[in-house]
Amino acid sequence: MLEKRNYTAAELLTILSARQLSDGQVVFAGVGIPLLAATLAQRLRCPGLTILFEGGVIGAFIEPGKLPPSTNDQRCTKRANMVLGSAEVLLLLQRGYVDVGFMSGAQVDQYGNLNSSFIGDPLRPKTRLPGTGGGNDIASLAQMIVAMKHEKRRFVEQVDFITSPGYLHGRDTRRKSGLLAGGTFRVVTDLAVFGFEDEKRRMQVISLNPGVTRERLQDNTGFALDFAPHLGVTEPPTDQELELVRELDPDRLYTA
Amino acid sequence: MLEKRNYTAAELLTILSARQLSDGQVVFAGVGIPLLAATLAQRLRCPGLTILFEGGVIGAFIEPGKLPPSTNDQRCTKRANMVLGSAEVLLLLQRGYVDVGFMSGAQVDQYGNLNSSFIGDPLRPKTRLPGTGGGNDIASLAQMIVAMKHEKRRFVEQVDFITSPGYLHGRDTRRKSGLLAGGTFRVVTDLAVFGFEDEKRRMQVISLNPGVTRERLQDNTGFALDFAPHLGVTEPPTDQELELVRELDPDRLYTA
Amino acid sequence: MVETEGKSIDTHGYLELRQELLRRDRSLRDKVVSLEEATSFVRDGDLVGIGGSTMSRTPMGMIWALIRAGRKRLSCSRSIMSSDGDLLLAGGICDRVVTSWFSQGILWGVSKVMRHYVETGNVRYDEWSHMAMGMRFRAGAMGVPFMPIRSMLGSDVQKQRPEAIEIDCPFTGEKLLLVPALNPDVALIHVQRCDAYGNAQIDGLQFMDIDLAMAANKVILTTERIVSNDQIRRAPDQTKIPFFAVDAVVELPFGCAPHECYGVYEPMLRHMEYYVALVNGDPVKGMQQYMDRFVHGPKSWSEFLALLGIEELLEAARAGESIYDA
Amino acid sequence: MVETEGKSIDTHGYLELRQELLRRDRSLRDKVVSLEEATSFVRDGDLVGIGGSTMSRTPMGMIWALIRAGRKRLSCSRSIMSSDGDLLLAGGICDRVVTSWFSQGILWGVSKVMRHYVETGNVRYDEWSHMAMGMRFRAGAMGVPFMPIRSMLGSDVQKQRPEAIEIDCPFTGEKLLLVPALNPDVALIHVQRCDAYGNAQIDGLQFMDIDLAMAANKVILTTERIVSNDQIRRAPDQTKIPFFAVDAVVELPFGCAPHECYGVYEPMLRHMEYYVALVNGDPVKGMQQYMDRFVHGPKSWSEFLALLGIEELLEAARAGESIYDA
Repeated sequence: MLEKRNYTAAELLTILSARQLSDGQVVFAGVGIPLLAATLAQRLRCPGLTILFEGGVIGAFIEPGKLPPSTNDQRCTKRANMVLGSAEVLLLLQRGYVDVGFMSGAQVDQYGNLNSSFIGDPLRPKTRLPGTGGGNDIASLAQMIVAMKHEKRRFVEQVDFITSPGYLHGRDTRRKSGLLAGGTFRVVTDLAVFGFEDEKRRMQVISLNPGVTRERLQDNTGFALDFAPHLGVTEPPTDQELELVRELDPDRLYTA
Repeated sequence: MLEKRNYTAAELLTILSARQLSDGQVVFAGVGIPLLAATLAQRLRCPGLTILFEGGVIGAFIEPGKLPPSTNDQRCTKRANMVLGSAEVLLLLQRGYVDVGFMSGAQVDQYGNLNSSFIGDPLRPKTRLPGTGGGNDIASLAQMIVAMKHEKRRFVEQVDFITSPGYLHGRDTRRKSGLLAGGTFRVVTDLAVFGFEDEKRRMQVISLNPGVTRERLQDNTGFALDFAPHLGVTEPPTDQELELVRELDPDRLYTA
Repeated sequence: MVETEGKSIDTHGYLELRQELLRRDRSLRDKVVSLEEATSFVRDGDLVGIGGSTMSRTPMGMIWALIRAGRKRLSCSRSIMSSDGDLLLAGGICDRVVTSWFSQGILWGVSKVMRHYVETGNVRYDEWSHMAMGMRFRAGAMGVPFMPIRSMLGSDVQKQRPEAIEIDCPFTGEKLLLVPALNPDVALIHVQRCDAYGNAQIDGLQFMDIDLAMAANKVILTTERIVSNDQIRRAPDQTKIPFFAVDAVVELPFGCAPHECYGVYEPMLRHMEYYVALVNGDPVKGMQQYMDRFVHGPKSWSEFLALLGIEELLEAARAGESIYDA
Repeated sequence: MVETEGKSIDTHGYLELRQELLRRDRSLRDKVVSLEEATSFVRDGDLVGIGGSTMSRTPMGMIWALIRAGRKRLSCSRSIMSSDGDLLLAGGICDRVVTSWFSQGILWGVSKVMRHYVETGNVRYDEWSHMAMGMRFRAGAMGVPFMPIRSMLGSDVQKQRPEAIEIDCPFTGEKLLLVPALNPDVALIHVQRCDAYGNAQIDGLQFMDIDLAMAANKVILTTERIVSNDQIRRAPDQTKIPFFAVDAVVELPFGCAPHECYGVYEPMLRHMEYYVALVNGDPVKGMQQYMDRFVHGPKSWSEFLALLGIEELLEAARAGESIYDA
């Protein structure tokens, strides 16, 4: 798609997301690309990485080709280190045990806030989305990596509704609201990788994915982009990364 | 001792305490006379009585001759209905699941307050006692039955330290302090059975044990006694009660 | 109840809460009833807590029976809602959901049935964070009016929930959110096994069911199997819900179908796919068709299971038991 | 730390608490050390949380090792203290206990050793109700600064503890007591089995050990047996403490002796009776005699066990295992 080798946007997202993780981290992962990315990192570079599921699982190990359909069913517990209550696993976030939360979102804005609740009037919304789930808790209490497809209608200046807080309205507004830890750390898309600038806490392009220009990125984004002073180019997926993603998800359940 | 048949003060206490319980109740019992009394009631009249232990046991069943040395060791769990954390079993009191708490105490006063903490200066007490354990929680959150030996130095006008609250300073002081439920319901001794008068919430003799006179009871009590208008005489232990107590505690571990 | 504009926020005063408990018969007694009899423990307008999560250990049989019994105006709370929620809404028995997430399962995206009812204003969706739901049940279970949490702060989820109160911590000065206790009038929970008294053992994922059971003012258990009290007492540290918190016990094999019951059966995915295609195609007519055939059609739960097909049941059971393959 | 007159009340600010956690290596790694090496995880002046209750699952081996290592000025918190507390005081390593009850066990009445140290003003006894201790650990485990409770109110136990704050509930107007989180610097916990990473499974009575483990800034596990990670993963719903909360693992058979370890051995009552007679006869000299012979005398934990006598160990083990006789 972007390179001569064929890979899907979802495969790219998975691989770029996996690269954001470090060995020894404890990662709260949702089903789909987050789970796949965490497993990829675990197998490739981070044998001491621990994956948590919202349903109540610590130290999940995914078998290639047996990806679970949600984080709440029994498949997620197979050969895990610990199964516990779902309030208990969420409280690990609050206690500070979790380094990184890994999420997708319907809408993201310049301060890394996510909307997965609704668009329109809360009592009679135009579009009612599923809701926060653990998203608000993860985003409030851990460093968050957001992985999502890059579309203009999804990259907006301000989300219609802050379901999962990034830096709220920038600067110290997150901290002032009582959220003392965490914050959106990275946004990974099929077009670029973003970080957040230290002072204003506004989204900033760190690196452009292979073949993507500044102009194309801006055209697909609903707010004016900042670019990091030392803007990089994302390393394309390696053969090893692509092979492993395909081994883990041979049926393209998550990576179609 | 009090009657022609021989029974110990502890046996009498056990039997009189057991009579305060009704079928279907959930009873929080400490080791010793409380446990024995609850088991006696369960076997004699109250098959649907449930016994809880502070260590984390619901629905304990004591086998004759195998009384546990404390409520925290494994013997207490044998053939119980449920074993759970000790905070969890105490929280049942707070949630309201427990009808009756059953305790002994070192000192009791006219308002049914108990002291099991210390006598003297808190930072350098004359006598340091073991402390509240779950006593304060039980007394704060459930109807309490106190079973203790009747001695003048232990039946005082005001306890040196309120470890487990009865009616505090009488009238509505308990409720005003934030304790909305529970209260000392009965005090059972080897000399008499006491209740609490509705208005002043002061201790009141309900019935004198067989052979005990008003004068003897007053002589052994550190405050001026009130007698209920219809003062009764305690029914002496029946053969059935005595036999069962002795079957449950053949070695007189609790009833010496 | 403490009232806010028009609608209760479900927080009880302590004496009222204890009064409810005092009224319950907490003695060790047989509580076994039929599925139909169990519906009488739920009254119109009740706040109902639903156990399990997403497609796991959902008390589907009990929900199915409540729809057939024609209950009205239930407020249903569950940490994560799935097609159980679709049935509650389309079955006409529920006009408010209290949850953190409502979809048909991650495989199929957002529920069009839920969207239909919420977007037309016929059903109110009270959104809390997943942890907040857990802490509301926990406060209820502990007999206190609130739990402090550190999430929801600053977000619009907080702004939508004035029932939660923000404070400055008297110990640290930090901002905290106090979420109010949730004590459902009745909880519906499905377990792998319990005895006739209601001592329940849950294998695998527990979700928030223990707190939910202790928080509720009544608990209806459905169970794959009623076992002897002796069996329970041989492993008392596996008991997760004590009998005195339980008011009715219904033996209901495959009681979560077409959802999963840990270690017993996995979700019946063929049926779920048929269902999703039908109802998302037309959330009103499709759902009516489904209800006619699968909810109102069968004479009994066994007849419903027969409609799912023995093959799908066996396949789900084989997959369910495989969790114990070493 | 938030300070009151002279002495910390053990409540940490949130950022400090998280900072402590960030410093810990939470990766899946081998943490097995010797009993002697494990003592280095406890520093002089630490706030130490002790698992188990009364004479059950007490980490006696670890306490024994800390006395031999000569730690100083520890503040020790345990919901219910027993002869473990005697050793801490007489061993000279502890100058404050935070507990609800301190005795030698119900059979022997109040501890004369405890009385000696507290009544001479050498040791401070901070008394909380049993539930308050549990809720302090729970708040610590949950990462919040307090838990609301409905006990201790009105009593002199409350008056002695200005660290707890009484409030009027913003939801119900009721009086509540907020007890501050207790996050020990280090927790000592003994379990039946864990793997080399620290995934721990606890059988039978759990007491407050799970909250204690999650509340503490470091956890030292002693275990009857180190098992393979595969064994743990075959029954993940039996894991009670996750490996990333654990910092050191010591394999220590009979690690609770002379106390009990559920399902493995009951208390060694002959030794306990010998002990109580000796130390209550003269809480200073008797205790010194006991320490010389049983704590400082043996070269190793095995030598200590040999002093207890193989016969008593076998008898205790026979009784311990009998809990599983149907």
